[in-house]
Amino acid sequence: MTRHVSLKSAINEALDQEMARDPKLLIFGQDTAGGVDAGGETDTWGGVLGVTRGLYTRYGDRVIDAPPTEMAYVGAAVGAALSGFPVVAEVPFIDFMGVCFDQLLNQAAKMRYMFGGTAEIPLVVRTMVGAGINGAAQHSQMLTAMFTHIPGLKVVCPSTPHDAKGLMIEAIRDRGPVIFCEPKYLYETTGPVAEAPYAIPFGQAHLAREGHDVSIVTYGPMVPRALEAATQLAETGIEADVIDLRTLSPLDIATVLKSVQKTGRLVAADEAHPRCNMATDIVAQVTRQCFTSLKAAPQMVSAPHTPVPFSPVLEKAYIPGAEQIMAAVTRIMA
Amino acid sequence: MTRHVSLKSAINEALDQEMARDPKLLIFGQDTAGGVDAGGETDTWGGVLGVTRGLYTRYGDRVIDAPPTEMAYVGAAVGAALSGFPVVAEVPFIDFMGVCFDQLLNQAAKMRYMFGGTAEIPLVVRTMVGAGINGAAQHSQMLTAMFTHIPGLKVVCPSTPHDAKGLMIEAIRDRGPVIFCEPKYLYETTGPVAEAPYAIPFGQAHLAREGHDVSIVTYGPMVPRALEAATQLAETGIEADVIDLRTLSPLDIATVLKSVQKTGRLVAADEAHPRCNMATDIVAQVTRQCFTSLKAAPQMVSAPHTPVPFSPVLEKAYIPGAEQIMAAVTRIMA
Amino acid sequence: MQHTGKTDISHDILLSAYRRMKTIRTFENRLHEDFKAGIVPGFTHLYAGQESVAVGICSHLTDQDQIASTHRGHGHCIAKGVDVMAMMKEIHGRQGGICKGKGGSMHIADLSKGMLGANGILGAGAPLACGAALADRLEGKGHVAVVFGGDGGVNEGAVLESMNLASVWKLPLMFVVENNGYAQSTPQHRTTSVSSYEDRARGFGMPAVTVDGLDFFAVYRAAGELIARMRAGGGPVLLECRTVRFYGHFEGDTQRYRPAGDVKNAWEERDCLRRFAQTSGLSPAELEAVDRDVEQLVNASVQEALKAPHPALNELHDGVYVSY
Amino acid sequence: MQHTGKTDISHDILLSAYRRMKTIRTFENRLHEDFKAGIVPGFTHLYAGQESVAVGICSHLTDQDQIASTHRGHGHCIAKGVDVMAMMKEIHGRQGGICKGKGGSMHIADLSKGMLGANGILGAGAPLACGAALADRLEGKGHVAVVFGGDGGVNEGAVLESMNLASVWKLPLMFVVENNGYAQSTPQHRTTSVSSYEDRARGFGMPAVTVDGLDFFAVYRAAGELIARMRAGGGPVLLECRTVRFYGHFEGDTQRYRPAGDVKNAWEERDCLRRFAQTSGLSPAELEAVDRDVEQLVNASVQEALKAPHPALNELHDGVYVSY
Ligand SMILES: Cc1ncc(C[n+]2csc(CCOP(=O)(O)OP(=O)(O)O)c2C)c(N)n1
Ligand SMILES: Cc1ncc(C[n+]2csc(CCOP(=O)(O)OP(=O)(O)O)c2C)c(N)n1
Ligand SMILES: [Mg+2]
Ligand SMILES: [Mg+2]
Repeated sequence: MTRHVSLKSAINEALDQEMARDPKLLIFGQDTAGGVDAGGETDTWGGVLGVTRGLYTRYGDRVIDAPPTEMAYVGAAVGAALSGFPVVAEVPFIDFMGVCFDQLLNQAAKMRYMFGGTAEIPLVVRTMVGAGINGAAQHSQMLTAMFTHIPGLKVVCPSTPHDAKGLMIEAIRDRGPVIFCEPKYLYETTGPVAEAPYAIPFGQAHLAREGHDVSIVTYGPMVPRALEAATQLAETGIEADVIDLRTLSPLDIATVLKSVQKTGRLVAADEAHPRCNMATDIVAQVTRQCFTSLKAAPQMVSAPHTPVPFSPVLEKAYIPGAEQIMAAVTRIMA
Repeated sequence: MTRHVSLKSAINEALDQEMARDPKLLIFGQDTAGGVDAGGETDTWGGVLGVTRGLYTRYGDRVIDAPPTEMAYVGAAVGAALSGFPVVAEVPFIDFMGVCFDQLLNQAAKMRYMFGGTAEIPLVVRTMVGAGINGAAQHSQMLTAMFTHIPGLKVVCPSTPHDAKGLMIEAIRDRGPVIFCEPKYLYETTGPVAEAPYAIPFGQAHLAREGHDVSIVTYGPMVPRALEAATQLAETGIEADVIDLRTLSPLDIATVLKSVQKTGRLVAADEAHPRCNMATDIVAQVTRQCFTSLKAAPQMVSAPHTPVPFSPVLEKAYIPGAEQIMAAVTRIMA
Repeated sequence: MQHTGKTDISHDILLSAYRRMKTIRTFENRLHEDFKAGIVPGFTHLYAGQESVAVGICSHLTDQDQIASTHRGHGHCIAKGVDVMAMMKEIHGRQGGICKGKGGSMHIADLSKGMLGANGILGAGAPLACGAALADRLEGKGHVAVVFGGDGGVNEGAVLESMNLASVWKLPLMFVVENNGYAQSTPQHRTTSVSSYEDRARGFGMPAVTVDGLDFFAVYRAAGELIARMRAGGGPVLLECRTVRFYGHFEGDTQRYRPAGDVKNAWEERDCLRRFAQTSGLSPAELEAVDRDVEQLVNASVQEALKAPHPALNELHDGVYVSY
Repeated sequence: MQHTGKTDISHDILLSAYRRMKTIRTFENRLHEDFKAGIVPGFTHLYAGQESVAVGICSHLTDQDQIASTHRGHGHCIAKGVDVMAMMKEIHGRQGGICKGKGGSMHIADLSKGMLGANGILGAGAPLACGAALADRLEGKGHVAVVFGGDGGVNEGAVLESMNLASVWKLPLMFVVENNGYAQSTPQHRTTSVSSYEDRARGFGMPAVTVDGLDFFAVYRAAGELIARMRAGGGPVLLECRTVRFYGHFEGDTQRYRPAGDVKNAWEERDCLRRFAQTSGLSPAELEAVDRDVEQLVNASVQEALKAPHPALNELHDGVYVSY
C-alpha cells in the first residue's frame, strides 16, 4: 500500500520524526511556530508557507519563533549546533540569504577546516528556491550555484516527496552544515512516501527515467519539466535518461558519466541564471571526464541572464521549461 | 617614454583622475581617508593596503571614512549613486561581502530591471580577491563566480597595472554597478601605464600571449602564472595563446572561441574553488559553441574544494600555479 | 511630545491628505476583493489601516525629498504621489505599469517622485535611504529622506547599522517605525527587545517621538517638527507611529493568531480614516466628493489594468544593464 | 558602578590572573619582535595593553562557559586557558598548532576550552555566541557565554541584531566592548553614534556597565556581578571596558594618526599590567617568579614552533566535511 503525500508534507513528516527521535533537535525561523504569544490561536503559521505547522503543538519550545533578523538567528543556529544542539533553521526564501550570508560562507562552512577538523556543526538551513509563483525578483531566485561553490556546505534540492523526506532526514543526521533547498513550486505535488523514517544518502543521483539517446541532467523544479520533455520526446522516438542530481554538493558525477558514456549526448538544465551555474558545472565536468564519449556538443538549458520578472507572461518566458529542454535535445540530436 | 607603476598605484591614479574630472564622485570605505579626526596625522591609511592614500588630502570630504558596517555604507553607496552621486565604495576583502551581500544581490543588481529600466546606479565596489599573503580562510577567497552569476552586476578583475587603470576608469564611468576585484597578490607588480586618463571597454579580453597549440583562458592573479607556464612550455615547443578575460561579466566569449577554433585545445584556469566557477563556465560555453573544433578534452585548473589554509606550505599547495597549468597542457597535448 | 485633535492645518492640505488616505484605503480594499476573486497575480501586503502614517508624513515632502519603502508599500507610494493608474497596472503586471510590469507590488518605484522603491527584503531600504540622505546633505538644499519600516523589520541589521551611520554622518534621515504590533504572525514583543523606541533611538544617538499613528494630526505635527529639524541640519530622527493592520500579513492570512475580536475591533474602533473624517472639520459634502472621485479612480485603474496588454516577450531581456 | 583598587580576591586568583596577563603581554611582545624579524607568516593583531579585560572577565569562566572572540584574539585565548605552545605553533602555521596550522592567528579555537574561535569577520562572533548561550539556557546548568568586540566592530549589524535576539530570547550572554578608541585608524566617535554604551545597551533592553578597563579589579568585579546575574537567569548584559591598544592595528601600522605622544603615554602611563603589579598586593618575588616562568614558556613556544614541521601536504584536503 503506497501512501501519497505532498512534498511539503513529506518535509513536515521528516522534521516531525527527527524531532521525536532527537530530544536536542531544535527548529527555528520566522513564524515557524507561528502565532505563539500573540494572544490568539497558536501554531497557525508554520513558516510562511506552513511547512512546520503542527510541530509547535507537538514539541513546544523546541520550535522557536525568531525575530526577522537572519544574521542573528542563523548564526545562533550555527553556534547552538556547535554547542551540541542540532538545529533546523529556516530562511524563508533563498533570496534572503544575502542578509545572513557571512554566517554560512565564513562561519558554518569554514569552521571545521579552520579549526583543524575539530568542529561539528549539525545544522540544516531550510530555504525555498525557484520561480513560478509570481514572486518577482526578490522571491524567486535559485542561487544554488553560489552555495555549491562554497567548500564546507552540502547543498540539497529534492524534486519528489519521497526524496524530500529521505534527504531531509539525512541532512538532519549529517554532522556538518547542509543548505536544504525546497522548490516551492513543487510543494503541492504528491507522490508515494513511506511512513517510517528513512534516509537517502547524499551524493547519489537518481535515474528518474531511462533511455539511451541523450542524458538530461538536472535537479529540483526542473526535474518534472525534464520528465515531461522526455515523455514527449519518446513519442518522436527519442529516449532520454533523466538524471535527478538530488544533491548538488556532494555531486554524483559517476552516475552522470555512466549515462553520458551510454548516450553520448548531454543536456544539463538549471532554472538558475546561466553564468557559473549548475548546468555549466555539469557540462564542464562531463566534457573533461568523458570527452571521447560525446557525440555532439553538450547543451545547456538555463534561465536568461536577467532578474526574475514579475509579469506572469514574462515569468513564464523566463522559466526554462519542457519546451526548452526539447529544443536542446533536438539541437543535440541533429 | 613608458612610465612603470605598480598595479596599486595605477588604481590610485585612476581614482585620482576621475575624482578630478567629476566633482560629484565620492569615495568611501573603511579608513579610505584614514586617520581623519583621530588627533594625529591625516591620510595615513588609504584603506587597509593604502590604495586610496593621498586622495583625502586632494579631495577632502569627498573621501569619507565609514564605520565598519558594510551593509549600511555599501547600501548608502547604492542610494547615493541612485540619487546622482557616483560612488566608489571599498569593501576591503571580497570575503567580507557576506555581511553586505543583499545590497548588491537584491538592490544594486536588480533595481534597474525591477523598476522597469529607469534606475542608473553609477557604483563601483572595490574589493581585494585571492590568496597568496597567508591571509587564511576569511581573507583569501576569489568568489568572483558568485558575482558573475548575478545579472545586473558587472565583474572586473585586472591582471596588469595598465588594465587596472583603464578598467577602473571605465567602471567609474559605467552607469551601472560594477564589482571591481583587485588581485592583492599583484598589487606591487609594475608595468607600463600611460599618465593621461584612458578607459578600457568592458567585454574585451586581452590576448596576453600568442600561440597556436593550446588556449589558456584565465584572469586576474592567474594571468602571470599562465604566462609563466606558457614561457616554460615554449621551451618544450608548445606555443600557447594566453587569454586574459579582464572582465568576467560581460564576457568576451568571441575572443575565446576564436582562439580555441585556432588551437583546438582549451585550458581554463581560475584560482577559485572548483565547483561552479569561472573555469567551468568557460569550458561549458566553449564546448557548447565550438565542440567540433576541440581536439581533446578541455582541462580546468582550479584550487581544491577546501577553504584557504593558513599554513604557508599548504597555501602554496592550495593556489593553482604555473605547474598545474603546465600539467593541464601536458594532459591536453597527450 | 504627543499631538492629537484638530490643528491649524490649511484646508487644502486637509483635503489633499484625505484624498490620499481615502485613495489608499479604496485601492487596498479593492485589491483585497480582487485577490479573493483570483484576478491579481503573485502575493501582496495591504496597507489598509495605516493610511494616516504614510500621508501624515509625506504631506511634508516634495518630489525632491526621497522615501524608501517596504514590502507593504502601496500606501507610501500613493502618499508620495505615484500615479495610481500606473500602480494598479504594475500590480497586475501589465504594460503601462509604473515598472513596465516587471516589478509588481513589492517593487513599485518612481524615482521622479522621490520614491526609491518598495522592497521585498526587510530592512533593505534603510541603507539606500542613508545614501539618498547623504546626497541631500551634500547638495545642501535642505532635502531630506524618510525610510519606513515595520515593528519586525526595523530589527534587521541593515536598519540598525543605518541608524548608526545616519547618526555618525549626521544625515537628514527620518526612520519611521510603523508599529502595527505584528511581524507576520509574531507579536512585537517577540521580535523587539525594547518597548520604547525612544530608548532604541537614543542607543544610536538620535531623538525619537512616539505618536498615535491612528491620529493623522498627531503624525502630521510630529513629522512636521522632525522634518523641519532635519532640513535645518539637525541630523537623523526616529518617529514611531502606533498603528494597526486591518488585513492579514498578506492576502490569504486568516489572522487567527490575533486575539478574538481584535480585527473586528480594529475596523470598528481604530479606523484612522473615520477618525480623520470626524475631526478634520471637512464637511460631509467635501468628503463625499472625494470618496466619489477616488472610487471612480480606483475602478478605472482596475478596468484599465485588466484591459492593458501584457508586456511584450522581448521586454524580458531589457533593462538589466544601462546601454549607451 | 565603578570599581577600582584592591579587593578581597583570593591570592590564588590574583596569582593566576597575573600569570595570564603576563603571558599575554610576553606572547604579544615576542610576536611583535618576531614579526619585525620577518619570521612569522601572514598578519596579526596584537592584544598588548588590553590584558586586564580578557583576564578580568575570563577569571570568572569555566571550560563549560563559552567565549567568541575577534581578529584580536590571542589575549582571549590565553585568558580562556588555550595552550600557549599550541597557539604559537598555530601562528607559525606548524604541525601541533591548535588548529593544525590551518587557521592561523585569526582563527585560533579550542572547543574543549569553550573558546569558539577568533574571527576574521568583524561582529561575526556575536550570533555564534547567541547560539552558545541558547544551548546554555536550554541545558539549564547555569553556563554562560561571552562575546568580545571592539569599539568599531560592535556597530556591525551582526552584533546589533544579536543584542536584540539575546534580549528577546533572554540569553545568558555578555557583550564585552573593548573600547580602545580606534577601529584601525578611525577614532571611536567616527564609527559609533553614542558615547555611552549604557544608552546603546538600553536600546536593546539590556543593562550595561562601563569600567576602566585598565583596572583589573574594576573589570573583575563588574564582570563577576554581571556573570552571576546571567547565571541566575537575568538575561544578557553589556560591559564596556575603556582600554588602550599598545601596538598598531596590525603589525606594520605606524599609528601616525594617533595624537603625538599618545602611544608613548599608553606604554608609560596606561599600562594595566604595571597597575596590577602595583596594587595587587602580590610580592615582588611572586611577580618575578611568574615573569621568569612566562618568559621561559614563551621562549620555548617559539623555539618549538620554529622546530615543528610544516603540515603534511595531504592535510590540505582534510577537515572540510565530517566523514563517517
Ligand atoms: C530579509 C527578509 N526577511 C524576512 C522577510 C519575510 N517577511 C516579509 S514581511 C515580514 C514581517 C514584517 O513585519 P513588520 O516589519 O512589522 O512589517 P508589517 O508586515 O507589519 O508591515 C517578514 C518576516 C523578508 N521579506 N525579508
Ligand atoms: C566584516 C569586516 N569588516 C571589516 C573588517 C576589517 N577590520 C578588521 S579589524 C577592523 C577594526 C576593528 O576595530 P575594533 O572593533 O575597534 O577592534 P580593535 O581592532 O580596536 O581591537 C576592521 C575594520 C573585517 N575584518 N571584517
Ligand atoms: Mg508589523
Ligand atoms: Mg578598537
